[in-house]
Amino acid sequence: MENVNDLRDQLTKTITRPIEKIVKFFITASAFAAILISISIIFTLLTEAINFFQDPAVTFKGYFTATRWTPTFQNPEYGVIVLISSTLYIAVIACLISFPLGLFSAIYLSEFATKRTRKVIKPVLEVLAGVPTVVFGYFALNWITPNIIQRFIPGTGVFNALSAGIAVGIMIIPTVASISDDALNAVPNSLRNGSLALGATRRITSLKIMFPAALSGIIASFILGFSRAIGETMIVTIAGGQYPELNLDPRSAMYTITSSIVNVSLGDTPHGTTAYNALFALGITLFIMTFILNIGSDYIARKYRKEYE
Amino acid sequence: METKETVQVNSESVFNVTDLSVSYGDFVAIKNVNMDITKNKITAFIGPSGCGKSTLIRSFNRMNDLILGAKVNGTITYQGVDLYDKMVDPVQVRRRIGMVFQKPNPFPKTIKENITFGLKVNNMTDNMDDRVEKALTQAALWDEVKDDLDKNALELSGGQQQRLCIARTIAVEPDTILMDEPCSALDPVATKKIEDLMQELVKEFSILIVTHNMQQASRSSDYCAFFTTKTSDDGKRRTGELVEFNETSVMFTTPDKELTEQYISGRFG
Amino acid sequence: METKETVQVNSESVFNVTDLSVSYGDFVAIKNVNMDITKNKITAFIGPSGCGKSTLIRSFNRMNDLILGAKVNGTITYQGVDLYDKMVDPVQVRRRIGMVFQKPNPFPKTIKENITFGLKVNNMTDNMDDRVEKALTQAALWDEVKDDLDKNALELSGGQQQRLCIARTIAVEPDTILMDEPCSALDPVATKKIEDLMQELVKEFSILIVTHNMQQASRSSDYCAFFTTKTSDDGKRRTGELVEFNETSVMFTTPDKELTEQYISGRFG
Amino acid sequence: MSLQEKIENLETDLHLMGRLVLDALVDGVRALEDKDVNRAIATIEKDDEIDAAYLKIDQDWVELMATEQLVATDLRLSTSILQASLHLERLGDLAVYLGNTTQEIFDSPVPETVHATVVEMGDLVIDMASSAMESLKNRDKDLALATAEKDNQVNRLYNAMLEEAPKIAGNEDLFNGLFRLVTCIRTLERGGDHAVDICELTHFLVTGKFEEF
Amino acid sequence: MSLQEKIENLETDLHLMGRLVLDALVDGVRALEDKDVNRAIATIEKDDEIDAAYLKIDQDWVELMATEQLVATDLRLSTSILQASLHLERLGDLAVYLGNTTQEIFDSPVPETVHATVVEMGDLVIDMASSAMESLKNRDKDLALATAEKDNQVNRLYNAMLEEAPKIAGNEDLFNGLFRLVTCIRTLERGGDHAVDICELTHFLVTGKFEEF
Amino acid sequence: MSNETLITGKKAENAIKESLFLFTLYICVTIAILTLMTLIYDVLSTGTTRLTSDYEVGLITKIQIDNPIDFLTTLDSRYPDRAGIGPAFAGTVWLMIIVVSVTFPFGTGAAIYLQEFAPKNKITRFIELNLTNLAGVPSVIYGLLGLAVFVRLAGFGRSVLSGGLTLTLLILPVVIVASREALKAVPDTIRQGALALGATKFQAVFRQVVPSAIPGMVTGMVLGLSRAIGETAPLIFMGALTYVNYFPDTPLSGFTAIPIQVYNWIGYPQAEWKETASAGIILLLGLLLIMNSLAIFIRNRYEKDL
Ligand SMILES: Nc1ncnc2c1ncn2[C@@H]1O[C@H](COP(=O)(O)OP(=O)(O)OP(=O)(O)O)[C@@H](O)[C@H]1O
Ligand SMILES: Nc1ncnc2c1ncn2[C@@H]1O[C@H](COP(=O)(O)OP(=O)(O)OP(=O)(O)O)[C@@H](O)[C@H]1O
Ligand SMILES: [Mg+2]
Ligand SMILES: [Mg+2]
Ligand SMILES: O=P([O-])([O-])[O-]
Repeated sequence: MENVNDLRDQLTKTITRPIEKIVKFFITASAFAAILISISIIFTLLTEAINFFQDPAVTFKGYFTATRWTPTFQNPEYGVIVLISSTLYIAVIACLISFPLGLFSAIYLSEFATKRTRKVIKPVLEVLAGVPTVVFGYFALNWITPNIIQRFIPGTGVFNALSAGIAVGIMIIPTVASISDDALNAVPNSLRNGSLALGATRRITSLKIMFPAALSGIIASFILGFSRAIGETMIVTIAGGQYPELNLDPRSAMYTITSSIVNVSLGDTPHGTTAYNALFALGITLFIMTFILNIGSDYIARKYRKEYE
Repeated sequence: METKETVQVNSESVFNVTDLSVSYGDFVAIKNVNMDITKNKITAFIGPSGCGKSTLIRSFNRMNDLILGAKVNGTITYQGVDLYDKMVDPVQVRRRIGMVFQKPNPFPKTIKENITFGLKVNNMTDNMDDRVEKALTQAALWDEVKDDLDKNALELSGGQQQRLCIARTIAVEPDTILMDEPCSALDPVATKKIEDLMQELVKEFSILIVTHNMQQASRSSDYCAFFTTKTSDDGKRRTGELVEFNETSVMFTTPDKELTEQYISGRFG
Repeated sequence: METKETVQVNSESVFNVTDLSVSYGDFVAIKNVNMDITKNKITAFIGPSGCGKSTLIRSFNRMNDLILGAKVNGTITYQGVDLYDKMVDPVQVRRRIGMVFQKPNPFPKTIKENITFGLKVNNMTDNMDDRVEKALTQAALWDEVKDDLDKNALELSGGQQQRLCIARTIAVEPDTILMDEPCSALDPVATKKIEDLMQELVKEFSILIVTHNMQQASRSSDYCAFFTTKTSDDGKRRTGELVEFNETSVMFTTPDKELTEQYISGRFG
Repeated sequence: MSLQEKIENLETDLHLMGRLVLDALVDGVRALEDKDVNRAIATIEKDDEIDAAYLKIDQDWVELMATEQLVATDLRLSTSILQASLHLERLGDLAVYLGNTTQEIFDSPVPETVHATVVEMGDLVIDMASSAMESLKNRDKDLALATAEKDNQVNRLYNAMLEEAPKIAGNEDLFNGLFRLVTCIRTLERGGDHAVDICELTHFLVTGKFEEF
Repeated sequence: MSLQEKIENLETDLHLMGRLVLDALVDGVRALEDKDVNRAIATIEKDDEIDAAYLKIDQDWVELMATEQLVATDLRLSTSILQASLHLERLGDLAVYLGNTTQEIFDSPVPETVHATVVEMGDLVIDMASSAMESLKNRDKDLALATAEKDNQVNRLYNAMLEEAPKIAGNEDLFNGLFRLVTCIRTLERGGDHAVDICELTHFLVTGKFEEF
Repeated sequence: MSNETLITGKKAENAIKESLFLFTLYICVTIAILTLMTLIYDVLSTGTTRLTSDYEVGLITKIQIDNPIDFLTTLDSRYPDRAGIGPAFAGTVWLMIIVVSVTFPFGTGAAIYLQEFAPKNKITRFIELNLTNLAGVPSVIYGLLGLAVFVRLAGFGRSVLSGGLTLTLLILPVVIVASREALKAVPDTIRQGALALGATKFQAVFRQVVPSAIPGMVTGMVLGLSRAIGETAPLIFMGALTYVNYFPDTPLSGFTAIPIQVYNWIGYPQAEWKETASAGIILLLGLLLIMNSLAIFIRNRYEKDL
């Protein structure tokens, strides 16, 4: 046996290499960049938004109660409620389309589709999820509106909330379907077998066992879909129009937060004006709305992941 | 169909397996199985990994239907009825022939709901509470959970979960229980409990169990079937075959086949 | 540190464990362990699930360092050196004390790379080919893989994978091999091969093995430690304790403790 | 059946066999004492039952060992049961021998002292066998030791009798060797039996069947 | 050590013990034949070795059973080994008895015929024991059967001798009962030993230690 | 118990409910897929005429755009049949180069730190929460951020660099999350295996874990890029929408990008621009398809190894 002292010398011989330290420093810094990004988002949005509210023409009360959003008018009004309601309106239409279609597609994929079918449909949905929103906008404007909406609902304008909502809905189907499918797949196969072995049919198995077991994941997919619908920009900008007043008619144009941001930035609004600053006030409004939804979805999704790990 | 009624059923046996083989696509997993499974006895399937034990036991309640490409040839009759007859509904078959799986798989619901689920899909909705109690009692779990019926089943220990799975299986009053390595995810203490339970249950049910654990087969089964994989002459295909089917006490003291002896005494391969 | 040099090391024992306890945060997983592990012998740890066997064995090569909140109290000396001395580098410790895990965990690389990885990180880059061959031969795997050294290790069977993991462990020439349920993911045939291999390896290495399988402990170990969980008086905390540490042949014929007897004869709990 | 039950059954069977053997011993000794041929025949007939009990225990024992892994007390108990059954079987043979002897001598004159001593020894053996089984049943180490000590008395009686017998026969010098050789003959006869028993083991090893040759 | 090796070792030990016992038997018979007191003492001394071998086999056997689950042939073999060792141990006792007898009678006159018959029986038993062990070693069922049949000859010699002895003694009627009772005494003495052996089992059961009482 | 239930039973009654349910599912999947098909068909049928046409409109027309390659290299024009996507295509390539060169080191670095080295404390948890949130922040907001930080604060102006960095911020969280998933998918047993052999933590991570996760990380990178390639909204703030009809030559050049160009064209009222826009979309979809196929290829190729 070797000498105790030699052994101790060997065991206490720690090796450190400078390259390891450098790399570690770099990757640590990268991770902390995430915080930096968030801080800069909040900081830039806030500072400019504060400028916005400092304009005497803008009142906090008016921001939330006025029923028109006309920053570039002679007598500008800043009724964000118009934008928020439009945003939610279109988002709800989108959800009405995407939740059932997305969820049922997910159930089909995870519970009924053969391996081969699944192998085809899953990538197709993924491609669908990757299609740029400007394409959906084009599709809404040039195909959905003339071929569907205007044909079946006469009197609809070229720009209308319905068409935009439907297109947004179609856009988020893959998100909902894919996350729900993941959630259903995260449920161990053994539960499915357990149910079938008790003499349950496939329908009962998917509705009574698999669906509840994946519920939190499915809800997370819904919330995330909703958040996506709210933050969607190009579709609503292209197909939703810019009707700056409070209005609940799906056939008419509407004005969402995102499209108003795009529009303000498109115009030659000079830096530092109130209209320009309004961009950031809208930005922070949108940020807060999606922030709450994202965190909520993440919280619920985390919970379901824990269940089967 | 008429002809089936004339089949002479040995009153002792619950399954008659004749020339059974199961393939996955082109691959024959197990072939030429002939055996009669005796009623109210524990029959164990043993053999090296991949010899087709799971494949075979899944044929007894048509769980193989769910596996893409799985194809069953030959016949399994269950109390005289051909299980693979076109008219037979696999859903009904599974109501009569319960199955317990390798890993405990309780539904992520309450203990009670785990049992009532099976009752509901089988339209056994009368006296649900009594049935729940009876099943849990039979599965030797009642005392441990009777005050917590609304607890989530996932909070139970592994052994308790497996007993719950047995409880929900027997709640729907099957005649036969199939078990595919029901203890392999459990520690010895929980395993012992399940084995004791099997001794109780066999008074009322016929039990088929796949086990990797030879000791388990030897100490708890009445009959024992030993399977192994044989390689085809050209060395390309490996197919499971039944080597010996015997009373367990005979199998473990004086097996008929040399191969069995090698396997049970650990000199295999 | 100077004082350590006076420690009287029993030339027979490789580890001396004194008043060891390991906690996870507030939870004491195992406590008051005192034992001497004999050199070139197989020592088995047995006991019911959760009694802290894995926790304990991980203390022998400081794998517990990697677990958040795990804290080791008391001392383990390895050939006279306190393993938990502040100056001791756990990386060096693990080079001397190898570990094999429950599930075979080959790296997703070629067979050869699996072995050379350890050699490289240990700066044993001379005669790599010879070392690879020697390790694989010692692990009784050489004949099976010598023509396929560039095959992906994941294509091996479970038993072969586990032997590969043993090979890569012994390639770096440790003195001791720790094994945490190395056969629990294997079938009996593969298990037998590993057990035979252990008998070969113990001529050169000291082996510590955790096993759920009492038969495995009884048939392959020289010494056996039985642990169990004891519930504190207020019934709130459950802590693992060493009940009996004995020669295996004594433990299984005439155990000192009633509790041991109950456990090994399956009457536990 | 649980392991516990299986072992318990085996032990019960052993003690039932013990009962049979003790009964046979009592019958044998009493038959010899009373020169009661009928009782002697009854004793001999009991041996089949004893042999059957022995066979059953051996068979069950092998089955138990094949199907369960026994350790510690369970293992020691089952080992003791197996070996005790062998001893009981041979005690059964002893009873048969007494029965046979009774049949041979019931009409011969026998020296009173010798006859009395044989009976005394017989009673002693009955007592010892009974205590031995009792000690085994109750895991009573002290009783076992006490019983074993009684063997000294048996040995004393035996040696005394062997010295006495030639005297009774009338010519100590002449008969000493003869008597001793006769006991050797008896001993060798039993030796043959042991060899036969080993042969039975060969048969069992090869065929797995217990059979009396 | 692998299971295979453990069993092989056990079997080797048994056959070594068999060798010891056979040697002792040969010594015992030859000593008796030649009235060779020294050889008789040697025979008796060998018994310690035999007892030690017996003890070792029993201990190893229990350890084997405790640490391995044996089935089928392995189980039957180890069972046979255990039981055979017991028989060998008692054959060893037989050799001791012959040695003791030699010491008692070496200077007494013994009737030639009886003496010759005893030696003949002794040789037969040696032959049988040797063949029995051989059959066990070679798994030779036929040899086992053939060997067992030789016991008839032993029994024949025994019965013939028992009838002959009183005649040799001079008064058939008077001595018949006496001789027969003497064999009973010898038998009962052995019975006591069996009871003692059961007591040893009790001790083993309780303490786990093999010990000669 | 009778055996008849096995044969007759309630098979028929079940069958109706089962089929109805399955039918509903089929409908839903079909609608989901069908819309995609319609979309693609619509784009293709409108756009291909544009890409294959060789008709002349107007008097001055001399540059004939009659094949896809020309469309890729030609400058924009006031006439729909002569408008090429050249500058936008170049802009997109510029953007991609900037995005990849910044995202890859930072994205994988952050992922490796968070998954392998970060202590499990509140700061780490806070970073993680930040990341999930950032991944869900609408892209317009990144536009605003880019506008404030890169265009104004850093003084990069409305340049391709500002655009690239803005898109980097946008997909960084996605790439980090995807890379973390790839690292997470490497079984813990691999790490323990390496450490137990005496590897340092660093060796275990960079020699075993990261190599195993590379395919997954690359896949995540590709998917992140394919998201960046189609992003429109944030680039609007980078001035990409102004009429840019030249190829960017330095990082500080002004630029436009394919989706922006498409958006531009959609906005023109004349019907002919529809075809040109469609042609742009076809190009965009083509690029996406290539990237997605690449991602799927990598995934299928390496997934089974673990
Ligand atoms: N779904 C499947 N598709 C294709 N082949 C399969 C499938 N399931 C099993 N097999 C193959 O069939 C053979 C038998 O498998 P099976 O699972 O029945 O073996 P087993 O005896 O249960 O093994 P184990 O003891 O490992 O559970 C194996 O070669 C296996 O690879
Ligand atoms: N990382 C951890 N953090 C907190 N508690 C832990 C951790 N690992 C183990 N424990 C707890 O410590 C106790 C001992 O665990 P350990 O895994 O050592 O038991 P074991 O004897 O190996 O059990 P098994 O036989 O099931 O592997 C258990 O109560 C377990 O829940
Ligand atoms: Mg299986
Ligand atoms: Mg463990
Ligand atoms: O059983 P025995 O007394 O003849 O050895």
